[in-house]
Amino acid sequence: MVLFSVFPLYYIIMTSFSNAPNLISLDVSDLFPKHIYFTAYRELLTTNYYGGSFPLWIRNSLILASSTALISILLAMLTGYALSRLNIPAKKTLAAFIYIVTFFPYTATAVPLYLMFAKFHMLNYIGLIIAYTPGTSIFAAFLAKLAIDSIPPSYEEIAMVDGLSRFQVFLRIVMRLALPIVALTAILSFSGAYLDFALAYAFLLPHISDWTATIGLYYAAGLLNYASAPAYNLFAAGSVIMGIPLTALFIASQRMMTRAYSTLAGVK
Amino acid sequence: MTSSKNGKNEDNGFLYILPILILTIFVFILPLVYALYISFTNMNLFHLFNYNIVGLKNYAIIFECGYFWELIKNTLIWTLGSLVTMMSLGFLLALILNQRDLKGKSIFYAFLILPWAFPGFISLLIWQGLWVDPYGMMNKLILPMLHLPRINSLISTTDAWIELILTNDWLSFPYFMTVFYSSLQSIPHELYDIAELDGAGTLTKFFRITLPSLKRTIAFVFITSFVFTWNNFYPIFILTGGGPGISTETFIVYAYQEAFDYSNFALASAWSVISTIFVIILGLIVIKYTHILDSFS
Amino acid sequence: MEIEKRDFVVILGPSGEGKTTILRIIAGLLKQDKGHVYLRGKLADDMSPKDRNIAMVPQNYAVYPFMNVFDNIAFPLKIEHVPKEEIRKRVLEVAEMLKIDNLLDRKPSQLSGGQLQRVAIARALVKNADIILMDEPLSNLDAQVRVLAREELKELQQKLGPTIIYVTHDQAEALSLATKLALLHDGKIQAYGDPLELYRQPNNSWVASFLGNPAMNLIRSEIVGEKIEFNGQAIPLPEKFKGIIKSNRVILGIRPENIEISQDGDIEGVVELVEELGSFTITHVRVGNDIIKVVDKAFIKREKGEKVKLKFDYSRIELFDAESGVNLMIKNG
Amino acid sequence: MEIEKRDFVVILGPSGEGKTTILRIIAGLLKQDKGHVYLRGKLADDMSPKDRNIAMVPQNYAVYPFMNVFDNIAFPLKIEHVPKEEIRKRVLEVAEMLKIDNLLDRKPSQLSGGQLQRVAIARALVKNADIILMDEPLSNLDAQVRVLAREELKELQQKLGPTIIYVTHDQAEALSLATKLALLHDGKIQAYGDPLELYRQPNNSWVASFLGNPAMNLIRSEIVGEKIEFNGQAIPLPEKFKGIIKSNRVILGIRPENIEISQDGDIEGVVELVEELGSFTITHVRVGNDIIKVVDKAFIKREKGEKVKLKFDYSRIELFDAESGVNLMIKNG
Amino acid sequence: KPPSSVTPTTTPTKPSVSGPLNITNATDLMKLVGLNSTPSSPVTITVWDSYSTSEDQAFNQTLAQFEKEFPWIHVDVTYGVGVGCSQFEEAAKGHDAPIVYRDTSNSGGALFCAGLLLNLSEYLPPQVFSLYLNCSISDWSIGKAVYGLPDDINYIVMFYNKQYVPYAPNTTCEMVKIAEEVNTTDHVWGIAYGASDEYGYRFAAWFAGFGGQIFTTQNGQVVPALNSTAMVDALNFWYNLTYDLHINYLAPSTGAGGAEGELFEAGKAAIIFDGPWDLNAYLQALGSNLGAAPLPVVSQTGIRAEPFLGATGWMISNPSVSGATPLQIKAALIFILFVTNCQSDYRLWCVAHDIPANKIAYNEAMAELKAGKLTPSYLNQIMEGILEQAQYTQKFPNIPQMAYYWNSFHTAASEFFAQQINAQTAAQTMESNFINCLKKNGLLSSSFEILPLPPALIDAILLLLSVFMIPEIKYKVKAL
Ligand SMILES: Nc1ncnc2c1ncn2[C@@H]1O[C@H](COP(=O)(O)OP(=O)(O)OP(=O)(O)O)[C@@H](O)[C@H]1O
Ligand SMILES: Nc1ncnc2c1ncn2[C@@H]1O[C@H](COP(=O)(O)OP(=O)(O)OP(=O)(O)O)[C@@H](O)[C@H]1O
Ligand SMILES: [Mg+2]
Ligand SMILES: [Mg+2]
Repeated sequence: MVLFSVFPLYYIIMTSFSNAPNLISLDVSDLFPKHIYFTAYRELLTTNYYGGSFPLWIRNSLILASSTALISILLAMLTGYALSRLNIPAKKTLAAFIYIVTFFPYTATAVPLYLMFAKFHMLNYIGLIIAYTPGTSIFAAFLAKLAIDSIPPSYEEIAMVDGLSRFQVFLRIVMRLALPIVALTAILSFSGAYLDFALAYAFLLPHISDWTATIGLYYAAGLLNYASAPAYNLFAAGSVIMGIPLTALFIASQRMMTRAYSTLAGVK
Repeated sequence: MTSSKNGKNEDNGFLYILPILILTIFVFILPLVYALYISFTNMNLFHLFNYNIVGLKNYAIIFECGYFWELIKNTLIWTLGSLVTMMSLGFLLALILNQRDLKGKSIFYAFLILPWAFPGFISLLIWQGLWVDPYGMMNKLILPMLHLPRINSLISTTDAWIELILTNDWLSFPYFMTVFYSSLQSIPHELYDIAELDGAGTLTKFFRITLPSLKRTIAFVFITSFVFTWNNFYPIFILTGGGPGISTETFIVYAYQEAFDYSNFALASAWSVISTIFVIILGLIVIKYTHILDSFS
Repeated sequence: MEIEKRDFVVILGPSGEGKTTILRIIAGLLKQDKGHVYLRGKLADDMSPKDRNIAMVPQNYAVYPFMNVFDNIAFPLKIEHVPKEEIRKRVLEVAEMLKIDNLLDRKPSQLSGGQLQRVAIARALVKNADIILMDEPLSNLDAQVRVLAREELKELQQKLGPTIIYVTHDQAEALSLATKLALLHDGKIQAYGDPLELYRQPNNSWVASFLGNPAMNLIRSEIVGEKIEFNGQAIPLPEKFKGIIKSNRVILGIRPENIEISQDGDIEGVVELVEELGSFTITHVRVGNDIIKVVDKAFIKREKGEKVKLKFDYSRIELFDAESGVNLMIKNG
Repeated sequence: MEIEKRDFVVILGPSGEGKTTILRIIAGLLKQDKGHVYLRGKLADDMSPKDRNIAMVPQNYAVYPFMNVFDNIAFPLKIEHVPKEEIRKRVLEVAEMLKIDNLLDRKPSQLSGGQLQRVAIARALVKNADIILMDEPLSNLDAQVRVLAREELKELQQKLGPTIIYVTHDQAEALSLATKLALLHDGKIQAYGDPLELYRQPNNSWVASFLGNPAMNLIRSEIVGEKIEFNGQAIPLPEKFKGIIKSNRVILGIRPENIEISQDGDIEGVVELVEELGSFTITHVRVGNDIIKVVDKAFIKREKGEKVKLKFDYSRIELFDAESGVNLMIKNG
Repeated sequence: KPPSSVTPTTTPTKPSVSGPLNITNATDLMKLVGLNSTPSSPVTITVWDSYSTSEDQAFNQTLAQFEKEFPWIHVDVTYGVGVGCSQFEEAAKGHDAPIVYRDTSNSGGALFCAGLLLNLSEYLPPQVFSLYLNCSISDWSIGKAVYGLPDDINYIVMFYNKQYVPYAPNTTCEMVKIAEEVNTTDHVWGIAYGASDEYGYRFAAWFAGFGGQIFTTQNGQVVPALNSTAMVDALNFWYNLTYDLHINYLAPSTGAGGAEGELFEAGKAAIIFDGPWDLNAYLQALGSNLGAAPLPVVSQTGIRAEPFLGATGWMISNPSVSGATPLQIKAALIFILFVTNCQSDYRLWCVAHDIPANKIAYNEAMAELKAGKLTPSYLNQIMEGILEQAQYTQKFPNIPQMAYYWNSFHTAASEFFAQQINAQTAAQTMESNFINCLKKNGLLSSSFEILPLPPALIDAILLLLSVFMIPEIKYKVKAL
């Protein structure tokens, strides 16, 4: 099973160390390359693409994804906190409503979304963050709600008695106590924003220096334009580079993740 | 829980929930209403600005084109096929990881979540290569090793489904594994102790304790993943393109094609609206049936 | 309910009676439906929790699991932006006093229940608040440790002298700690006052049945002339009640330790169950339809079914109104 | 450690001592490192849990949250494929006995702690196993309810007569329930036997310090001739120890209830703290460097600092070896 | 269908030019668009560039030169735009379209018919269009209207591996023979052609070779003509090669990046059909073993298999969707003339081997080839083969109807090559799919009637929308 999960990734890494732009290898012997080339990495990291460069795009992506993660966390926890602790009229209906809303498919909302954001001159990072956050946040809010339910309110109360306002308590205590959910939200929203292509492409296309790593990688590897053979080794190298922070994030929060969903099973 | 029942908090809870409401309306509701509106018009490339309301014409087209039921069937195969297999796979792995005496658990786990942690767009391309018959390593190496027949999605619809679902499984099993592993760990072991004393075997314990304990987890991930898979079209798009024929084409792939290949925004919206109605109905049934939202009252 | 400065007020009541709720109202975490909260002589209804200068030790300690002990204790000071140096000083001081200065680097997960409790108390003390609320702080501890902790707490209060409002449902704790005891039931404070007085002369039958372990024997009786009759048995009406009693139907209350099993007793019964608890024995004696419990310091083996005679200490008998449950002595005297 | 049929064995020990572990070993859920488990006279080391015919009530009840009460109780029978009719009959029978027959349709989340406990017990009883293991079944209950539950349990055992092995860290519970008491400490069974005997004559100083509330006073002393000396005070060596004592350094043990504060006492001390607990009073008396606790049934107001005299009941004195802590009487007699 | 929906905001003043056209220097270019002097204030034009990464190298040199010669025009370039027009449509709908846009003639045609592009023949004198190869200009014309200036022409050719293929086959019979030979002696695939994976771009060549054409005209209406014996024969021809003779590898993915290209590069397939855009990849892999030649004559019919001749080019958005001022339009005209002039076009040829659409550049390239000046020298022969194909091409049907051809073809063809239906059924299905699509999109008279919608529902939706301020909808609300 481990092999099954790692094999395709091995493949990607091998492709990234090849100097031929090919993706599939025809012989089993190709799986163990005789030479390792760093050409793809060198090209990707050093080429300047008319005002953009892969490191710049990675930086953009990291900023975009981190901001999205931050705001998603805040939103998810706020909502979860409100659902769990605060008094809201028609709470259940509201919860069901925002939950069902996430069922809407991207194809239904893509074009209107673009038009709306164009209207409000928000075809930029802020617009993207706004478009990315609700989906993950709503999902995470439900987990957060359950997690906060299982935190004794006395943790918050003692902090309030000690002089924090409710919102400060939320920021400093609740978020910290529900860390697994925070971590999960961070990961889901981070990787969502980090790996998104379609929406980022629609929003950020005009200026090459604003691109995210995915757009840049598609462009650099020639996948945007079928009038040239795609350089898959470049593409693989790019995704390995992109994969590093993501994988690090996943592995670092491994323990959190394996706890994040436990409240779901929790005996009510 | 307690404080909400007391109901006399000095803060207005609505304030906390307002941001998500505004964003939700902005990012989901308004676009959908707009899409609904468009679906009653004839907006397409040639009527980009001067479009008219055409009533239910687009919906009539959809029902008359004859694809409708085929696409429903495909979408259900895709959604349920993927879900059932990847949930089982995830569950199985979670059970394995949850064994108390397993050594090197966290290393296994780290390897097993890699597919989730890696950019999916390249993984799909790699899988496309892996499935090439007879050259891709799936067909050249792995299937023969397991004494299984080769898979060629170009010449068999069944093969195409196997290819799609297996690939989707690979992409998603780490998620399910994590969820189930997480939930498994929160079942008190006393529940098993007692059952063991009473003479329950492994299977009995699994079906009578593990499964019921995870009912809520299963329901929750089932419904969210159901919707996600229903709306997910990249694997199909990249691997089979809906072929052979339209035998692996789903609702969303078709809607996407309508919108972006044919620039028929009105028809695409109609497809999307129908698809949305479908998921919502199915979703509501699941929600009602599993009482998944009950804990939010 | 008034609380004097330097009092150690214990609020005692069964689970779910609103004990925690009262504390939360005092702390300002909840708004009360009716009534007012006065703190240090001033109306505090609209004060926010942080302005009330109250410290609190919640039911489960609520020691933040993600901070070490030092940071936990320092937390209230950090919120008040006390200078670092001063924080250090005050935390060390309190920690030493509570003998947890060697634990300051530990995480709460590495502490035992008793240590956790001290951390929670240290966090409450470090603020120098003159009112400290404690919500069943000892309920999670082992029986053994609990007794020790109780004693420490008592000494501490005597040394530092804050006003403590302490919630519990453990009687022994309540009686041993309280300088003032409040009994909560049916959403009302049933009794408030000196714990021993309440113990000796409960102001109503609920208090009588609640306070004491084993509880006071309560026996439905009738006053017939100068006698109290129950279950076919009769005892003379003690002198102090004479002239006071108006109603016929009363509840006779007598504490198990005020009954003796003795040959010269005047009530006959049959031993139903004997609980030997080491330092004393509880004998359940059936008298007609009532079970009367007797606490005995002596080790006299008794068998189930044995016939015994009970001797009441008449001076310790209380009578309650059969309807309202009010102590007839207090009501009328 | 042998357990007789129909015994009610209570295993008492501080938290984390391995009480739960022992139960799980008996049940076959864990393999012991050393030693053997015999059940009904047969070596059971290699028996699987289900073959041991044991029922268990675990620490947190482990009532399946996803089944209603009926299904929970019926669970062991369903696993044994008992016919439906019979299941129904037996469940109803047990439920009636435990007075939970009106709760059969409820989900565990709708039950109170006490009700949950009964469900767990019903589930254990329904199997008709002759050995029932219980792990702190009452620890989650209110003090008040706990006492009631304890009594019920005792009656039940007397009625049905299974062998019960009961784990707790609450002494009162242990003493009131046990027909045999096992004390666990340092991974060893420190004492096993009749609870009252253990109480009266603890076999070592740890047992002495653990059993009893307040615990036995333990005072480091020296035997000088025919006297026991401590802190500058001396009392005569009781008759029964004469000729037995070899070592000089001993620990004198005497229970607080065996001391009286009385004018004709021969030990002088100063009152340090007075705890009034209603039915009795604990007076902490400082004698030199030792604090001696005295339990007093009488209500005599004493002030801190008051000088008092203590009178020991010499017949109740125990002596322990200062090094090993072993009771000298038992060791040598 | 005339572009009825959007009318240009300014009536163009078409400058008449007499005598031979000279657009080699800046002043001439400015005169050509009606500017007599450099405008006093600078102007910015937005440009969407869909070149590939290697083409962008040439383009950026051209751009630098342009900005030097026209310092008053600032060019705001968006790189990485995909071909295919969906991105542009969304932007247009949001009134945010770029002023200048580059795409295929196929996409351009649809956009023009939708009224989103300027008719350049209204802005430029006819002499300008004669600067480009006729075939490329006709690819960018609908009727008399020219809607873009081409910068390259493209089509597929036959690439072969000289190691296995002794001479370029001229007929399908020869091709089959060679492929069989290769199969038996070298044990590699004779041909790798993934007929089931493709959407009909390359198949159109074989279809034509078997005598078919995609559209016919009936009663003045353009209708599909896929259900023909030509289609059946063409399908069966490839079926035969694949399943009976086993000399064609039915690759699941096409082009240099797909299984087809991979096999060819690895020397495991002797012949493939692909365009010059993948030339670099094959050159890298095969070097001097690479050969290129026109597609063969179909032996059954004696007609050559003629691929589509497509041209990519530059177009200018209708000001109503880009918000361009007349001056910006002029600057845009100068820009697209500049980037398609002989120098720029020749540069593309040199850097990326794009086949020039500019006559002078094309001739230059031909001359170079004839003189054998390309290095490495074997490249001359390859390019010759590629350019030779240009004589045997069919005009790309750049009418709006064409958009619905691809999927209709693909669906039926993939089913056919999966052996699920026979060729007759496939041809029928293709056509009926095609017709259905056209009907659904209003390009063929259809039976779909407007069904009534409860007015209350419309009111409700419109009310909701009016709140959210899309002005055009507001306008509709008023109109109702
Ligand atoms: N007088 C009252 N007015 C309003 N609500 C009350 C009152 N008394 C109790 N409640 C309600 O009863 C519930 C339990 O109260 P609370 O938690 O204060 O009980 P408790 O005495 O602290 O119980 P425990 O001993 O289990 O901690 C709360 O939800 C509270 O709202
Ligand atoms: N004799 C022993 N041999 C091996 N391990 C032991 C022993 N005693 C205790 N332990 C270990 O100590 C831990 C705590 O034991 P256990 O849960 O049985 O304690 P407990 O007495 O039931 O505590 P509590 O009163 O808190 O329920 C277990 O992990 C157990 O493995
Ligand atoms: Mg409470
Ligand atoms: Mg235990």
